[in-house]
Amino acid sequence: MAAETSVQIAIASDVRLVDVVHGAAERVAEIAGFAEEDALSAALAVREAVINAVKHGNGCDPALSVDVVLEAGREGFRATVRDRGRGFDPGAAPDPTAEGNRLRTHGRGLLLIRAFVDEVRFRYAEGQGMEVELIKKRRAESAA
Amino acid sequence: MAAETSVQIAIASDVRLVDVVHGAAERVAEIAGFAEEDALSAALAVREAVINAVKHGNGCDPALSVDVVLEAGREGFRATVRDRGRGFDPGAAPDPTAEGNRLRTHGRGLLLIRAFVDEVRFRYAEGQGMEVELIKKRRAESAA
Amino acid sequence: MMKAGLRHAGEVAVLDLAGKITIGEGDVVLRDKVHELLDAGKNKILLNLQAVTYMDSAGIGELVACYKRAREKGGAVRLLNPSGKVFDLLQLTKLEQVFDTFRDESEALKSF
Amino acid sequence: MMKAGLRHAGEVAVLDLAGKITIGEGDVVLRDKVHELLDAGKNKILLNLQAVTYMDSAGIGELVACYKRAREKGGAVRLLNPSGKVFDLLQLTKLEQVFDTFRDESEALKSF
Ligand SMILES: Nc1ncnc2c1ncn2[C@@H]1O[C@H](COP(=O)(O)OP(=O)(O)O)[C@@H](O)[C@H]1O
Ligand SMILES: Nc1ncnc2c1ncn2[C@@H]1O[C@H](COP(=O)(O)OP(=O)(O)O)[C@@H](O)[C@H]1O
Repeated sequence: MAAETSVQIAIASDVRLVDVVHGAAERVAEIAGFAEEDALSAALAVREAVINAVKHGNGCDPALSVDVVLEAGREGFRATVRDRGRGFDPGAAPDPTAEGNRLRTHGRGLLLIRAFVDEVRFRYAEGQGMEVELIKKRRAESAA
Repeated sequence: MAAETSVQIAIASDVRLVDVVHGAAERVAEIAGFAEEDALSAALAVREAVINAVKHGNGCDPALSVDVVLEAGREGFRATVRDRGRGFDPGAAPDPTAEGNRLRTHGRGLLLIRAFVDEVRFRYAEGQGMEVELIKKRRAESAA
Repeated sequence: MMKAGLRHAGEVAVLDLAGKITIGEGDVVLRDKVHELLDAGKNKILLNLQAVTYMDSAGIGELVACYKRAREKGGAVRLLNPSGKVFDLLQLTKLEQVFDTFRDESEALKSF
Repeated sequence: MMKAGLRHAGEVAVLDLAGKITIGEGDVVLRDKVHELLDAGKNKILLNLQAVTYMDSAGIGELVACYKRAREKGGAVRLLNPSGKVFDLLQLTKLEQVFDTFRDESEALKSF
């Protein structure tokens, strides 16, 4: 995706800063041409990826940053969220919508990420951390 | 100022991205302990510095970034805004509140910056660009 | 920041929530308010979600935690008027099949 | 995004502005709306700022540009109910000494 405009954000691993990335993602998705509701969807997906990076990736260690790139392009919105952690297997997480799991108080982040954007890719770079890539495509007419 | 928490943002020189930095600055100022109105003041000062960096510093060239650091510390809020431009003499700008200047449609950014934070420093680093540093201090009681 | 206004309708405590139920803010407010109510013996709780704009996974998790806590005390947490993103999120997570959810306040109050 | 609603009170066009008047968005809306009015021969314009939360230097500059454009056409732009940050900004820039500003709409309408 050719970025028309982009923002890079590095936050300390502090949950109070999740809103900063959320707000930025919402704005960049708007610039990418998404209406309010879809821009919120994109921002919520980024938000969950950032929460995971802060908590699970960086263990809330304020000395470790979470690095985010947000891009608006003609085809849509793209985000990458990178932590400094040891990575994980996204396929191994239990399905929070399964009947026995619905009363769990955690485990819904990946579900939200997958629901609110069109493409999700997880990459782990040895010694560098986990990177999650999110893409939300613009459709000619329909709203996602 | 010892930063308790911090955010780094790099935006392409695109006025549509000014809101991203504004929103982030407002949030970081809140984390630094400022109430809504003062957090908005801090964000407006940062906003004006970013607009100047985008327009005057980088000439709206989307290939040039504006680099922002936002910090919340025990003493208050600190921001630096850096462009890739040739710098300028902040003392040379005419006073927009002088009677003959009040109907000008430009020239109020520096006034707003100085009004909304406690300390403003301009630094020019040869070959690197202009850096504006803004500090807003927390007061024990009074609201600024 | 999320706001939470409290009303009492007979035995039922109605919490009118406004804003977002998100990590470190709204979820904390929700937890504290429901804790207070349960500690005071008020275990029939109706959460009015009408003015809630969105939740994140932490907020949703806290909603479930409140549900379970009330049930342990022999009470119930029910939902009024989830809309927009909040409605979508309850569907997506299949929590609409867990929570009794109402569109009409008087009906909701009668259900307890 | 800034919203701008248009009402007519006799000869005076009242623009009810809501949101923020900022670079690349609110300032553009303001410019376009005032241009439209002036082009239609409506040069007595009251800007209701009650619901405007803030302006930046670009928004303030556009306010001044509108003032000058209306004056060139033999008309006037006046202000109703600037509050909070918007009031502070008009003071700070000394534009309160340029704009006729009113707290009461009927008084503002009579002034034209
Ligand atoms: N960035 C990450 N680094 C390490 N582990 C992660 C990361 N993101 C997710 N995980 C793992 O995947 C699990 C499921 O994540 P998620 O669906 O977001 O739910 P939750 O965060 O509430 O547990 C987490 O519990 C964690 O073990
Ligand atoms: N970052 C910058 N780089 C170069 N010149 C600048 C910068 N910031 C401000 N200036 C100069 O200072 C002048 C006054 O700035 P300001 O008060 O913000 O008003 P305005 O931007 O509306 O002209 C500008 O016109 C410009 O010449």
